[in-house]
Amino acid sequence: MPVTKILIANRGEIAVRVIRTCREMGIPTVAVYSEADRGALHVRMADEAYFIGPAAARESYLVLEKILDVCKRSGADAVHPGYGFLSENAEAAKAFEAAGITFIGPRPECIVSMGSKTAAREVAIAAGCPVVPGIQETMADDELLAAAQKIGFPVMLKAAMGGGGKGMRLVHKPEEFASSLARARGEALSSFGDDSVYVEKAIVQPRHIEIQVFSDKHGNHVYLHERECSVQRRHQKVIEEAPSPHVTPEMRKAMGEAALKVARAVNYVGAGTVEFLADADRNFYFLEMNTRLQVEHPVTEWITGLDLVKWQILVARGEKLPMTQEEIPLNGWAIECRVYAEDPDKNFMPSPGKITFLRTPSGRNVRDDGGVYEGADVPMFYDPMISKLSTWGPTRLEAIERMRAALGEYRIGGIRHNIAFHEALMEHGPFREGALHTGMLDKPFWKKKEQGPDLKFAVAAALLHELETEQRRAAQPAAGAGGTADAWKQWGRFNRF
Amino acid sequence: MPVTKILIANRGEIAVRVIRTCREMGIPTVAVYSEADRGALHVRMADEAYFIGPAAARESYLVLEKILDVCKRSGADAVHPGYGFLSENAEAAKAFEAAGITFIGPRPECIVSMGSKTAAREVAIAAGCPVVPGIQETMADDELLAAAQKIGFPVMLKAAMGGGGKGMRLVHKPEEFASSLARARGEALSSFGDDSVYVEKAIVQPRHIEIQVFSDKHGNHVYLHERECSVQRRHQKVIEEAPSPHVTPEMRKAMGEAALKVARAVNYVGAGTVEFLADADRNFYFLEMNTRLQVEHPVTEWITGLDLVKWQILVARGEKLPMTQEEIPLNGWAIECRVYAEDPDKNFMPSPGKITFLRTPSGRNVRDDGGVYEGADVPMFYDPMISKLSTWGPTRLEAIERMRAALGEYRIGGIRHNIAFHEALMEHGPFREGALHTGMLDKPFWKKKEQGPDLKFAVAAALLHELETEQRRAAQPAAGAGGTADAWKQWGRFNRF
Amino acid sequence: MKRTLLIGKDSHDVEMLHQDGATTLIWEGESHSIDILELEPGCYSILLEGRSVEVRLDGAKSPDPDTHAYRAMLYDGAYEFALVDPRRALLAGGGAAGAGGGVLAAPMPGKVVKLLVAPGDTVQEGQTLLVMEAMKMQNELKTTTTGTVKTVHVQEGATVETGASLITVAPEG
Amino acid sequence: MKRTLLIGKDSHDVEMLHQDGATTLIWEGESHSIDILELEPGCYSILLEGRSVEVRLDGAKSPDPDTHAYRAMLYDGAYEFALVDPRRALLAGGGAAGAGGGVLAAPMPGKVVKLLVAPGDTVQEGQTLLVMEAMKMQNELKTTTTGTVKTVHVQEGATVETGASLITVAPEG
Repeated sequence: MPVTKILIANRGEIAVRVIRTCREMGIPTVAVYSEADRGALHVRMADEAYFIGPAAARESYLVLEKILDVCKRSGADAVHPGYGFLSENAEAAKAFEAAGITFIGPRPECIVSMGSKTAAREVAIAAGCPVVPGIQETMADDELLAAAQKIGFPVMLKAAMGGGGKGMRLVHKPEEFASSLARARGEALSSFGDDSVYVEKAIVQPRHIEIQVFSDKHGNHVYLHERECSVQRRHQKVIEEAPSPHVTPEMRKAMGEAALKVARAVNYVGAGTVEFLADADRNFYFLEMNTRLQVEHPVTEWITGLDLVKWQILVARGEKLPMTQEEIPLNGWAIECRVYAEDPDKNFMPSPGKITFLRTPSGRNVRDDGGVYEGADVPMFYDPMISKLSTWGPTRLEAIERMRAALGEYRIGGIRHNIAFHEALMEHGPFREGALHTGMLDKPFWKKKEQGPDLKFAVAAALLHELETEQRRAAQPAAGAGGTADAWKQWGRFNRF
Repeated sequence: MPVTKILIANRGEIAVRVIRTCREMGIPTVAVYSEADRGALHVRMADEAYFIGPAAARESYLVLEKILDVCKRSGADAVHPGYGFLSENAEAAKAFEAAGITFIGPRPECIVSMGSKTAAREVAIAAGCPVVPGIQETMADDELLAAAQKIGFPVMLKAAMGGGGKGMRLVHKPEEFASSLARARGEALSSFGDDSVYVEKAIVQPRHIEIQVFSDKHGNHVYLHERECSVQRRHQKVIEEAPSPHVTPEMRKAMGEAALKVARAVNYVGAGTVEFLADADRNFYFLEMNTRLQVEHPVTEWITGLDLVKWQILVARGEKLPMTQEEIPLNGWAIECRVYAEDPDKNFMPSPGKITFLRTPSGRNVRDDGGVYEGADVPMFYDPMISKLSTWGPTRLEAIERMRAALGEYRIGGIRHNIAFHEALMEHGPFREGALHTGMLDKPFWKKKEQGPDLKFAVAAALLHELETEQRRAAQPAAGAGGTADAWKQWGRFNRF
Repeated sequence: MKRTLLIGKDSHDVEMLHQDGATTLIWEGESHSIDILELEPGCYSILLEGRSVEVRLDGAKSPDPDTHAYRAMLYDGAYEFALVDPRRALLAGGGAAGAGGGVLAAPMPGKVVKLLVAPGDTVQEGQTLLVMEAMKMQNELKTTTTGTVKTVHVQEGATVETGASLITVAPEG
Repeated sequence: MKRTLLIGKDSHDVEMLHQDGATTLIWEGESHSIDILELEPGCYSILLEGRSVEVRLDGAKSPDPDTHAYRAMLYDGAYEFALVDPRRALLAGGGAAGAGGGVLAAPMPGKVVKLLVAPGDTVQEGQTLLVMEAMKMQNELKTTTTGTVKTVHVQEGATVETGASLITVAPEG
């Protein structure tokens, strides 16, 4: 398949990320943009740019016909979907194929078979990849107890129709089973009008560990080791790293091979991620497969030295994978912090707006994948992630110390952001020790900073500002009686929040 | 020796570079600054900053007493000299030692013995490190011919009192010797009033290849592979890379071991660089040893994953080298471009001034070691290097392509700079092929860009600027008859050159 | 130039003098010689007794025009405080409290996706009055006033800017 | 708004129209619909027939106040040109040539380290008149005029700014 001009059906940092690799490869790029994104960084950086409609994604970035139309107008013969938007939309993949446009992603059938959690679980079971042991059918009370004993305690009871934690019960011992089941059924009935309950192995303090896989069109499949993404806030990944502090070489090999079983089972093509839950005893269980480039791919690029977007393009062109499994490097350690436009002091409320000041960290083994610039607007319509800061070090602790130093250089003005939150995490004992689990941030360790030791410096800057404002006011006698109000209008313009 | 607070006796990018490692290691830093540098980046980034006098370096950065005084006032117990300034000043090293302050560099005796080219050559010969074969004494004509025949043609005749190329003659064949010698003697006599001439082996199209060595206080010495710095303009390095495209594994080992012979011979301590000239047949000859951190150390950091400043600090503290020779990694390829404030279109004339706009490249395996920021002044008093941009790739060509793409993202306004010159070099055939030698830029390949294909875009921006200036003028009727002049004053303020 | 520094519930007397090229910071009567330079708009380099600190300053909205609220970002995090000209504070009399109380304002630009109360409803401190959406996330906005809903200023589906009044609650009693 | 574009020895008629929110670039009579946005001061994003190009604009010194010299940086290098209002060009009559001729100006801020000529000396085009130092490098400044040195405006050791007049040469004949 030819890939001579790539349309990037995305925005923000991932569009910029793809453009960078295309520039290195000498491939022209086509950006698309909504009303909110005329001045966005991806539009500035692409070779061509086309307008595709209103700010709301469902009227622009998600409208397949508009993307197809821009392909025609621009002559793009390939589409990179990034993540989100159309990236895991099988209909889109089919439509591009039908129009003779290379979709830089897996075949539509792979997207379909991995798109449903239950279907994916069945594929994994059939392929011999471990899944969370459980009986995903509803039974009578005594059958459920028998099943639980077979699975082994602790177990989790879950409402068949459930969601959102309702009708769920963690059962530690057989003695507690009957009463827990009764309460689970009661809650299920009152919440969902159905008291059906099934039983699954309970993973206590689970770790989210995922395997990056890569496959070509010639049936070759490799894994690019694991990433750990256990540091989450409300099921949203906050920090990712590679490798995982929990994974031994044996576990890596076992997880990698399990992931490849799934990839082989669906004749996978391109970049994919097989997500697992792991417990303290290093058992791991298939969760789902993401059939696209992952947000956190930079940490894998750090430890392997590879360019995952380049590999995606090579595979889409029909080339063979450039390396065999044995040749995939694993050097040192990488950490990634997701920089969000949100206010940690106000319950992480999103903070869109204009970025009035921006200084990104620099120096050795620091990488900032940003989607903004000084003067850019962070629109209210899209994801609040504005950048991914990643660092590498020969050891985990060195990567963490580099991240701490790099966060200290980051300056974003005009909007609120979570840099200070990440700084606190870099000094958080359990994080530094690698004692991660997906619930580690449920009890929030973050506290708004109280008056620190350097208040004098902060106030001195404000006093100078007041002094200069007064002097400007004094220098403008022409403004007459309204002088005071006018001068403070200037101060008002300085008000950015 | 304690190293708990480091004074950085330098400015610009190298001061910033040292501060970054100190931050990662949790060591407080003390900056010094001249009148020209109150607002410099290293002052902003250090924990403490002290004024040390007028802009001219000989009245500030080069005044040992002032640095010693700031050590006392700040309580700094160690000094990092960077490169240049006091870094290869044996008196300074002694004075710090006498004051009980750790000098992060070699012992004064090493600086002395490597400080003179002839003394260093003798050390190298005694240690068994190859030097350029030659008879560095003056002789009669027939003795010189005999010496030349012993050395082997081509040879170089050099005026004993000479310099600047005067009295130098390259002699290819014995038949040409007599006439060349006569002319060399004549030129030497007229230029220096002395017709003494000596003979040395001529290295045709020499390559500048250097070995990074590291030694601790316990007698351990390792080499961190080579860098090639053959791309020079007027003996000034422009681009460096590691490893060298000319060096085979055998040559690397031979050069590394030769460099360690010199390091061992002077009981070296800390970071040092042994410079060699190499010829097309991979013979190499000792040139000199730099007893400090080298400007181009980032390319070594890329391919080894090590932090050379951190190693300097560990060694200064008396710790053992963290790795043995066999453990030093060598991964992929790194390129560094020196970004200078100079105008390639005006014979590379320096271009100090205010940086009115600055966007540095970012993304994977791109590193910008800058010493400036948007709004900073580039003073006329110091070196015109404002940043070092380096990139890494699994292969040399990938590193070059990444550099080309990164240079394309670099935007510096307000001063002239050599980004476009570097971009042209990245596309220069001999450079891409690795056919480097120190004279490769003598015949300048750089030409001022003529009217390119995108003039329309450039003019459109200027037209919008003119339109807006006219509209502003129209909106300010109060200025009365003087309106035109006033409005164009605004345009004048926009004038940045 | 004198100011009253308000930080949390504390207040301090602070003053900055700029004479003969030298700047002095007077903090609760104690003088500090200070070297302060605006490097970039809103970005200051400060040297005080050897220490070098960079401060990024943003203004912040404040209900009282004579109280200038600031948010300063330092290497170790953000500081929030306000400065008041003591002469104005005297003129203004009682102080800054009270203004703005009971008005639920939009903390960010976004879309009102759900109104949960209507005029006349009784509400409790901490109760969610409205749901706003911004950046793909829904955010519950809660009142800090116990009382009765007086006015609902917006409709479902409306797009609002930061600081827009959404709902006014008349305090109890 | 019409302008005459001067680039090297060529000139072109160019015009920009801004009507009803649409912008048109007229290049030698040919109209192009153009989408142009100033993203940051002096930094423009331009979309023209699908292509997206970012332009960084700097003004440049020009001896004639009616000739506006520009230096535009694009992804592929810098373009230098000037724009003249054709009405002004008419008023000015003869054109821009001649002004400033014979004055050697400082191309950069720096220090005058050596004067090589004195008033009355005869000089040739290309001859070095003066050596300036900036950033640790010495730079020879050459004249583009053949003639006689009329005035030396500076002394050795003086520090000068960009554009300062250094030496005036009266052209031959």
